[in-house]
Amino acid sequence: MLWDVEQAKKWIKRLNDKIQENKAYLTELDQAIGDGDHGLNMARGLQEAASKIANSHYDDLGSLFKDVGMTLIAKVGGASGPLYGTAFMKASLVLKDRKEADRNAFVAAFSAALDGLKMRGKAQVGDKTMIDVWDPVIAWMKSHETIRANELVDLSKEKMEDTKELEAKKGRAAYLGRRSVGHLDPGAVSSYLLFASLAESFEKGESAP
Amino acid sequence: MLWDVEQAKKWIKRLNDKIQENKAYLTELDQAIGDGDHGLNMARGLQEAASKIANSHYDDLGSLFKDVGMTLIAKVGGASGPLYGTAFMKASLVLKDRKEADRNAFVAAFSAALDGLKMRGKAQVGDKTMIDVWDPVIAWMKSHETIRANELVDLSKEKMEDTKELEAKKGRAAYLGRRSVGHLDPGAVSSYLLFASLAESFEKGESAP
Amino acid sequence: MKKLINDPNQVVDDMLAGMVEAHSDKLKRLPDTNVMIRKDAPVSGKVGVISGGGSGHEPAHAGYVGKGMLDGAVCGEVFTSPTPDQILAAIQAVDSGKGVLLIIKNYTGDMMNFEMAAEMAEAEGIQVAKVVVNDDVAVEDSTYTTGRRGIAGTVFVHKIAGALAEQGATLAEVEAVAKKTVENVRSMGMALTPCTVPAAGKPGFELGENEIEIGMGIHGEPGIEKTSIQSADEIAQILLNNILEDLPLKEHDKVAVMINGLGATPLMELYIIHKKVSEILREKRIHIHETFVGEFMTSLEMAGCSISLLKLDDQLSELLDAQADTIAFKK
Amino acid sequence: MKKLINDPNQVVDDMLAGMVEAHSDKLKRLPDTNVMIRKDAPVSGKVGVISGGGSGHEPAHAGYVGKGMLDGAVCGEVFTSPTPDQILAAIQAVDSGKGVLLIIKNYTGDMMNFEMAAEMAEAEGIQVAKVVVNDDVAVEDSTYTTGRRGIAGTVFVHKIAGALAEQGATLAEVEAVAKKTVENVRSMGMALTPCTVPAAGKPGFELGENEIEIGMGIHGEPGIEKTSIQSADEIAQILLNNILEDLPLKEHDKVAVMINGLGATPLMELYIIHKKVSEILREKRIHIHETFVGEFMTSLEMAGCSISLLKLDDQLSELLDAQADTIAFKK
Ligand SMILES: Nc1ncnc2c1ncn2[C@@H]1O[C@H](COP(=O)(O)OP(=O)(O)O)[C@@H](O)[C@H]1O
Ligand SMILES: Nc1ncnc2c1ncn2[C@@H]1O[C@H](COP(=O)(O)OP(=O)(O)O)[C@@H](O)[C@H]1O
Ligand SMILES: [Mg+2]
Ligand SMILES: [Mg+2]
Ligand SMILES: [Mg+2]
Ligand SMILES: [Mg+2]
Repeated sequence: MLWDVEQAKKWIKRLNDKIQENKAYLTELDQAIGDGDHGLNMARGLQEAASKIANSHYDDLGSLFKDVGMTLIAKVGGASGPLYGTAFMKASLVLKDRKEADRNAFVAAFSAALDGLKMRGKAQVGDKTMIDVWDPVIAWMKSHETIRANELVDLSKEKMEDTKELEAKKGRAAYLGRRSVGHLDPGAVSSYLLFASLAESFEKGESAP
Repeated sequence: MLWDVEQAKKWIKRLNDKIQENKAYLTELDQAIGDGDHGLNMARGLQEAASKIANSHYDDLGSLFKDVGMTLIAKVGGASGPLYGTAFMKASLVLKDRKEADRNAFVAAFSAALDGLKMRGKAQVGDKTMIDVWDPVIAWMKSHETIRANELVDLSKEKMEDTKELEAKKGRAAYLGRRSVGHLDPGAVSSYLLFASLAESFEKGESAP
Repeated sequence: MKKLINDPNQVVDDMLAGMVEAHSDKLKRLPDTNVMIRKDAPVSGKVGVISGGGSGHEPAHAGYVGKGMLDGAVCGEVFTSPTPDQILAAIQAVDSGKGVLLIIKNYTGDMMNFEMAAEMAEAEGIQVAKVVVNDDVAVEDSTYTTGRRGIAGTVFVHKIAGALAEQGATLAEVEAVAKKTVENVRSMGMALTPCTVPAAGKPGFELGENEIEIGMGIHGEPGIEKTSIQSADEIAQILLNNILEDLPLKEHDKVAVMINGLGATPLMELYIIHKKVSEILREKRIHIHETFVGEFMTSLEMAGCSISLLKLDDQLSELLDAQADTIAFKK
Repeated sequence: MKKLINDPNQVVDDMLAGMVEAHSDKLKRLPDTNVMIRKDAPVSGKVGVISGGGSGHEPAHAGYVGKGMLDGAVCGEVFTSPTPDQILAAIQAVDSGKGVLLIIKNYTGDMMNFEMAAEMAEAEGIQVAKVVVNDDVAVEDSTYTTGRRGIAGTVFVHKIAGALAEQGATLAEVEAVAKKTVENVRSMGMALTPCTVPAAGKPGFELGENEIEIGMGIHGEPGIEKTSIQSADEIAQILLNNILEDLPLKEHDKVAVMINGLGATPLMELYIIHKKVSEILREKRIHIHETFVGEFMTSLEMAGCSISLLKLDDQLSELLDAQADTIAFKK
């Protein structure tokens, strides 16, 4: 099956809905070990991104991803803005001129997004950041011929939950040292929502690549 | 009977004890319709006055009253400092060179004190100030040959309580207008304590003039 | 009560000690008093200008001691007028022979203590003039009562009287310009939260979760009324309406504006208030000569603000613009 | 949440509008941005100096825009780093051809957004240098983690870099002196009460009736530990000890001291803190060149303070003393 512009649009809409729903929750998580704005940041940025793409026509996935990335960079701010923004920008390079993505292109795009996150944030797996969700999820995508919605959501959820026991080494939570243990990483949760909304859109027959 | 330096000293000590006991209460009353410092002001000033006279020898009542007045002026501050200070200063003029006071000298001294209060504060009876206690008490002293302790305490208490229903026209409570009704005037209460401690010292056989 | 203090009864002394340490280039403290004076006082050939009052209003009043403003500030206990002996010491210390102006906020205690000090100083042969600031339109103006309170507008009186004194004017001239300033300045405040006098240990009043007090005084004296929280725009409108009712301004009049924080209000919020204030004044075609936004006359850690408007003529605006070099006000 | 605001999502925009109204003689706002720049920017022949970060730290950073300090301040959402497009707009607006220095507080978000903007500006041929301020000794200094936060000491970097830029120095020289300032400044803070991001609507953390947080960051990030309330002297001692452990000073060394209020702390309390700070430094025979007491880098309406020490050599003290004319810092 192929993943096309319409499906990508639906995904972003879904992701935005999920983020708006969880705005207060993400902010609460960030209040515990950060500065209490992650929900506000993500909600502001995704709202803009969702309405931007809803009102635009795209001939290819690349330009859609680029618009999302640019919007996130310009509207989110904080740490998550440049990170998510860079991820979408890097993916957009892979998806340039593609009307639709097959499994390989899809995985290559998400893999480029992860590379972007790492390049921008310089975090390692285990540092208690969104990387702790992205890295294993992308590795799993790469090694599985079929991207099953339920597996995707389970894995990203599990990895998100695992951040609870980690001690933060990067981002604002790192200032807390040991006191960061016992709290979920807010960016890991928003990343889980990203993959969960992707899985949902696959389930809804919006089809997986 | 005659009122001498020893008895005046005991009165001031008693008054100081009462003020210290009621420091928080007076402050609370002032919080309701003023700025919440009346107990602090009075406690600071009387503590100083009491220890000043405890450590000094006086040949006459005049110099004792002068010391109390000067100490109150220099240590109380706010509205009550100049008022009580002036009252004692004016009384000290009447008591100058007197080793002891008979009824007439005693009443003349307190009457001069009231004149001092009125001159300094320009308040009338009914303005919801300490004058509402002082004025009727001094009038009663003037018209009664014998100053009976129980009558003194009852009258000053009654007049103090009457301030509750008045609308303030002078002092900080005046800013409240009608909202000052329903609260005791803090200075009326400290004045009641002044007369009550005087009455108590009469009762304790420290003798009335 | 959580405060950065040592002993609640020593806060004024500790504060003044810290202040002298921090600003020994500008200020000195008269030994054994709570009086802060200009390092170079008495300034010869210059009228002395003194203000003061209870502490807890910082930077008022010691923050305004320096070239072009006050020569001395007399610091009472928290929210309590200073005593006459202290005021007298200040007068003696700043008088250079040209006399001294006392700038007094209209509170019974301040009035009586400053008056007693003035009498004592005059008995010593020092010329003294007094000006009473009563800018708070939240209180009814009546000769039968205590009258209006002096609040943040007092800072304008310090600035303008201080500037004229610095130019070598006579006591009568300085007094006259101070009175003119008082006649042309109006203020009104409001509070979001109460404040706690350290030695009292608990808040002077209470406000509910969504309650504010309109017309709040700077000592936690209750105001006109308690209402529920409103938008910054509405609050600015209420305060300004009350001011403008009392200080009629016409098109093309020139004013200075002060948006004053009461102690715990973020600058952000003061600027949000000013946005509306400037909008309203623009609509009325009133020209803002200068705007002051910050903490000028506080009330310990109270949250809230006051707005002051000073109607300017050429003399007042020139003196407002004149050089000043104090801790809290520099021009 | 009781605040003087209109819409929690519009606080930054409303604040900047009010700020421009109040200080149009000093500042202008770049159209359609949250960038505040000097009225006379770009100043020809001068290196541009830019800082910025999340809002809620007022007067930082727009309060430091003006002659002798910053050319531009980029104001993010409350506690949220501004975005690269805004920073780029600021760079473009202040560059006179001599290049631009970015003064960045060491937070992941600020670092990434400013870096992206710097890359974009360089791609356009604008010379850009960056200096990262990490003065907060409450956080462990480690290259494996995010490292230390930038807090109130940043204001010294603005002042000193701005003064050298004003003298016409090259970008490399301004960058070097900014780095030297960073190397010589250390800070540490503590909080008595939390603060509430307007759009979040509730406090970022909680502190008990008698609890304080030692090592608090300026965004409500938790600090080193919660303890029960202590005296001002003890708190001053704890903060200063931590600073002095990290910035070894010997007898006769010269420092500048900043006692910074976090937003809701009365000046009175800051001076009480300074009393002890000056006592400790005097005992150690460390010379205080100048003391700054006030609100310089706040955290909305948080109560608490930070102490900063800047070790001075002749160059730094000369630049610290140089003229500056901004809203919040005048010399
Ligand atoms: N260096 C980094 N690499 C990857 N992710 C990071 C890094 N630093 C922070 N993050 C992520 O960003 C999230 C915080 O985002 P947000 O609250 O929006 O920004 P800020 O920390 O600037 O307030 C963290 O929970 C974490 O997942
Ligand atoms: N003009 C006045 N005449 C007489 N008594 C007055 C006058 N003004 C105030 N008072 C008295 O002073 C009391 C307040 O004293 P205090 O709280 O110590 O001073 P302040 O009002 O300056 O804080 C009032 O309760 C009232 O009894
Ligand atoms: Mg955050
Ligand atoms: Mg009182
Ligand atoms: Mg008082
Ligand atoms: Mg943030």
